[in-house]
Amino acid sequence: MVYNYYPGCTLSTKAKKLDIYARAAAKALGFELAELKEWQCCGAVYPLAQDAIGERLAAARSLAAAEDGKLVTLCSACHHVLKRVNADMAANGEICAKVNAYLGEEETYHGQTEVWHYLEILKREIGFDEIARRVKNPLTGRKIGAYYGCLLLRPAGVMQFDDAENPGILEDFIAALGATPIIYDYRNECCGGYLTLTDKQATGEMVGRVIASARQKGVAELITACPLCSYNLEVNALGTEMPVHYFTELLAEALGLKEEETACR
Amino acid sequence: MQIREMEEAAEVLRISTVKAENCMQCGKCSAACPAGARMDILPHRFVWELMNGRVSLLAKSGTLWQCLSCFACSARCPRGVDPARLIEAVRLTVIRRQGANSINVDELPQVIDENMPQQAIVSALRKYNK
Amino acid sequence: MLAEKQSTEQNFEPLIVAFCCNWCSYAGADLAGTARRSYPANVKIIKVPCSCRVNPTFILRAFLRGADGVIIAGCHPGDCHYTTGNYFTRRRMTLLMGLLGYLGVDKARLRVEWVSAAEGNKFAEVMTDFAGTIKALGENVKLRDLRCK
Amino acid sequence: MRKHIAATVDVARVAESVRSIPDVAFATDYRYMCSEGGQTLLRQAVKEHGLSRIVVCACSPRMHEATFRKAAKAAGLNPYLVEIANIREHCSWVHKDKEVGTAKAIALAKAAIAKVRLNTPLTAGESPVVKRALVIGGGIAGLQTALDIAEAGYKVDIIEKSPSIGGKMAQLDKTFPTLDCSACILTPKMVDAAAHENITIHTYSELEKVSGYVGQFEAVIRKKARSVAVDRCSGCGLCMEKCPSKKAASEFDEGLRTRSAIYIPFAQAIPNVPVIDREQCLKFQADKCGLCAKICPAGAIEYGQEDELITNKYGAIVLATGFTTIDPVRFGEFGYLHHKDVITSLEFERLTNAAGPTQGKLVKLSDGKKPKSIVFVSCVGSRDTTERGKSYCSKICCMYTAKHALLVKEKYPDIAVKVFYIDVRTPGKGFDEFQRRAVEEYGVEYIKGMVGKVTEEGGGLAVHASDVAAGTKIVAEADLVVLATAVTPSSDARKLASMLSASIDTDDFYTEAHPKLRPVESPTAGIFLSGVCQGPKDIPETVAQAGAAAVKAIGLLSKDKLLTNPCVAHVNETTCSGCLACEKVCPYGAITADYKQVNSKGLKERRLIAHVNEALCQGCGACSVACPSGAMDLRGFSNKQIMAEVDALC
Repeated sequence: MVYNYYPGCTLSTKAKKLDIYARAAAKALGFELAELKEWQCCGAVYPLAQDAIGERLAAARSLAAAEDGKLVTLCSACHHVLKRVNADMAANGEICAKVNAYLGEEETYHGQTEVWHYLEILKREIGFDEIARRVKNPLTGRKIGAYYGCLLLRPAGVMQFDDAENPGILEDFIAALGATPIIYDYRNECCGGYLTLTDKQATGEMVGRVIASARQKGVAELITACPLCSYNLEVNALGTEMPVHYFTELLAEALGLKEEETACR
Repeated sequence: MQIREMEEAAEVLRISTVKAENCMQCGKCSAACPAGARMDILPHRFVWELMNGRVSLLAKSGTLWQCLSCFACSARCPRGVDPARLIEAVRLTVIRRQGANSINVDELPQVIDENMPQQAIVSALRKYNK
Repeated sequence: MLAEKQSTEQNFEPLIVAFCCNWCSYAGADLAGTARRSYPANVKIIKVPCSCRVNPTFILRAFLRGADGVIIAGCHPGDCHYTTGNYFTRRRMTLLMGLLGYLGVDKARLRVEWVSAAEGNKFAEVMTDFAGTIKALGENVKLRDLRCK
Repeated sequence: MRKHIAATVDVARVAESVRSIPDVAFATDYRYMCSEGGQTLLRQAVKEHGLSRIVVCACSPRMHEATFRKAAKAAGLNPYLVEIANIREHCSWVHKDKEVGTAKAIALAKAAIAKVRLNTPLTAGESPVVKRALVIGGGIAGLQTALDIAEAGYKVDIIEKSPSIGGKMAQLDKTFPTLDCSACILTPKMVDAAAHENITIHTYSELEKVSGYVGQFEAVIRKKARSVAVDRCSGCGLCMEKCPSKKAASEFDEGLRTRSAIYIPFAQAIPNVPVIDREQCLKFQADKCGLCAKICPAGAIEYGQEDELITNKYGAIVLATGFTTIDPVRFGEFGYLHHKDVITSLEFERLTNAAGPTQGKLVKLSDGKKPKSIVFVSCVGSRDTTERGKSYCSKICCMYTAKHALLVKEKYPDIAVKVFYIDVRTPGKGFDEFQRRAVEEYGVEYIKGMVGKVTEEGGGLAVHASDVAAGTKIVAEADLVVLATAVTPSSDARKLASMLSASIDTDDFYTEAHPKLRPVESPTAGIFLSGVCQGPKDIPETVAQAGAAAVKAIGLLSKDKLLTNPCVAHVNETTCSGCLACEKVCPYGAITADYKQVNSKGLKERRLIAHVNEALCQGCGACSVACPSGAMDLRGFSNKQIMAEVDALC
């Protein structure tokens, strides 16, 4: 199976690990990520205002380019933006008409593309049971906390990713790899996001609470799908530390691909 | 002045697409807000002020620059009001004015470190500058 | 010329017949009234015991005599006062929809909706929406048979 | 007529414009048509002008059709020669422009005139009333209704799906605002019902099927296999003691305690006969054990018991299916799923009940220690218009939360109690005084603001809330968090509504025939509503409504015969081809076929003709549309009548 793939800017530079392990694991699991030609930056934040048309164009272009079926994403922010812009194109007549007028393509785009997160492919197309069967190095005994953050889950009505307050997909994923998923209260609370640029103190407090909450429950390492969450957790935490990995890194490790990949590089 | 402000409020509500009149001031948004402790006007109060047309007060509030668009308020609001959208709409009325950018781009290199993902920079510029 | 056309379009007041079942939709219309939920006066209601009482010939007759839209409103599927009546309605109207095009009537001019006795708001919304649709479609001239007048 | 209608309809002009229509002998306008004066006017007009048909342009026929039919009858006309043009609910109340409203009123009047021309005199038939009522639900609502009906001398059957009657009220500790013990006032009612000669109680039973109509319902009741013989069991309880399978969560104790596979839900249960939960029983699951059968001194255990179907006829049915509460897992931010010390109000009731799992000792579920601080959260799922919650106010939560808070403070003055609320709603006798007592005398801290998240901090819980009055965020420490979860109708309400053709709203509460004037009747004749199944209410209101529903049912049962709807189907035998398409669509089996001698185009022939059993026909009209020749028609809504209305409108 070949899926259209939207990596996003960060994955080509600062979050390479998120990307390369995802591709390697995909190959091992029998599917392929075919990078969209000429994708553009999604804009990183979803434009909330009804009249923010320009800010939606890049996402709409990428979505339209993947018109033949599913578009797979990895980064939480890209997923969030693409999924929500797609929902606008499908259901918000005014935005759809204006964006199409800008795109100026012969065929208009109406949100036909399905935006899937890599995790959704793993869960719904491959199946966590199947992944568990393919695991070569089970991560037995490792106490891992899933850090969802905000963007994958909310708003639940549009993202349709998981129960926004009681999510379980990452925990199921962790369990499939043989590790012990640990649920803690702050797994869906914000990491401080882009405030890292303007108010390090604020971000620090926020990730501090996340890490404290996780540690209290016995979490030894965190996994995330978002480069910015990962950065904030690693860099901004004040006076506390917690190993943070991308979920794909963990997947590659369990599938026995991590050493190979590192060797290749 | 009063009339002008009411018109502005109406415009903010329009571009936000939020039905602020559904708000019953229960304060759940503020309770859920992870950045609330640093806000001068809490989300529920923000909705209230906007309903009363006080856009200029809101335009000056620190809340605009503390909101993270994490949507905890929107997700937990029992009335389907979306405070994050309202905050964004007011923020847009500010940054869309010429020279009202919140981040000085020249100073950016000083705050960016080697590992900072560009996602952070793009997000912040989208939120704070035009 | 164009302005004239637009103005006639704006002035066009469609004639809409609504067949409402006694138990759900007629009561829903009553509730819309009690709650003062307004909808366009173009909608005129005929009471029937059940939506399944609506013979397709009633609908065709309405179109022949110049009705611009016909809407049938009944209880929600599963909630019919007569247990199964609205299932018949659903099947019959599906068939009729298929035939309307053949008769030269846009099938958007016929609609079936389920409105319960508790849904006064929905009644008003549905009727407002339908009247809007019919207004946009314009006058029903194709099937109108002046001999029926 | 004028007061409501005349604001947007020029009634004089309506009268004026219909006066010129052929056949109209008299037209006038009058302010209150449904008043005695209006009816006198109607009677006089019939006499003076020799009227043979009447059209009343007024409010909905659902309000006053019966009134005007009676008036017509008094004037010597057949009551079915009256038609109503609904120019109030369907016209003046929904249109603002007077011109538009008047034009529409005239159109509706014309349609009614066109129809009434073709009306024929009809005579209502009669059908007998079975003098027995069925009450669905054995909680306080159902019990009260059943007792009242039984006291009036009619037989009543109660069906209750759980193994005992008593319902939610049996689970409660104290009742607000007087704080009498719930069980102490409920148990005598349960005993009265069980002992009443006119009441038959079917516990562990559900309604399987209902057919028939008002006065003549036929219900099939599924009595689930109890696996214990009710007549032999002495209720000694030995079986429950010895049962080795004790892991099932007790429904009665809201899962706070486990119970055996063979169990009586609670000590005062009626009947005091255990039931075997076959999902939990080793005998049924693994064909092992069988201990209860061996030790039962009465030999009452019957593993081979099967579900029993009982069919009975009833004149009236009362719905008293009560409520459940919304699943707090839907609101993950409160942490119900992951924190043992976040509980629902109903769990709190069990936790403070002397007969509960802790003998009434208030403890944390996580470690069994006494809590130092308790936070109550109101409106969990109530007044929530999103898909997670319910848009209505659950009505009882403010009061039971005040009750809980006050009782905690009374028993343990050292426990800090906070209540987070959106609004405190206490309309009711002595209610506001009670809530203020909690604040003023007992020092319960009420904070206006909702809770956004509950997290674990250190050993306890942190409640992240806002204080709306102060305009601040606060984090309150709590050892126990109690969620006032929204009241929702019983999960089988919708299924029952379909079975009984009773109308139900989008929240699954049963709809009343009229929200003000007929609040305890379903729009479906012969079905009555008792208790929370119609809308959230507290115990006194439930009891009051239960009594009202009983009176309505008694009123029906006291009649020997009911007039039937004469608007039924009939066949034109000369045009019926005997295809019997009508028979196939009739939901009541009211159509049969007979060979009959008919005149067909001058020839006498004997052929198959459809026949309508008018006692069974309910008048839906499905057959009249299925009939290819138009031989089947519906009285009161004939093809010609409806066609005439269409012609008049278009």
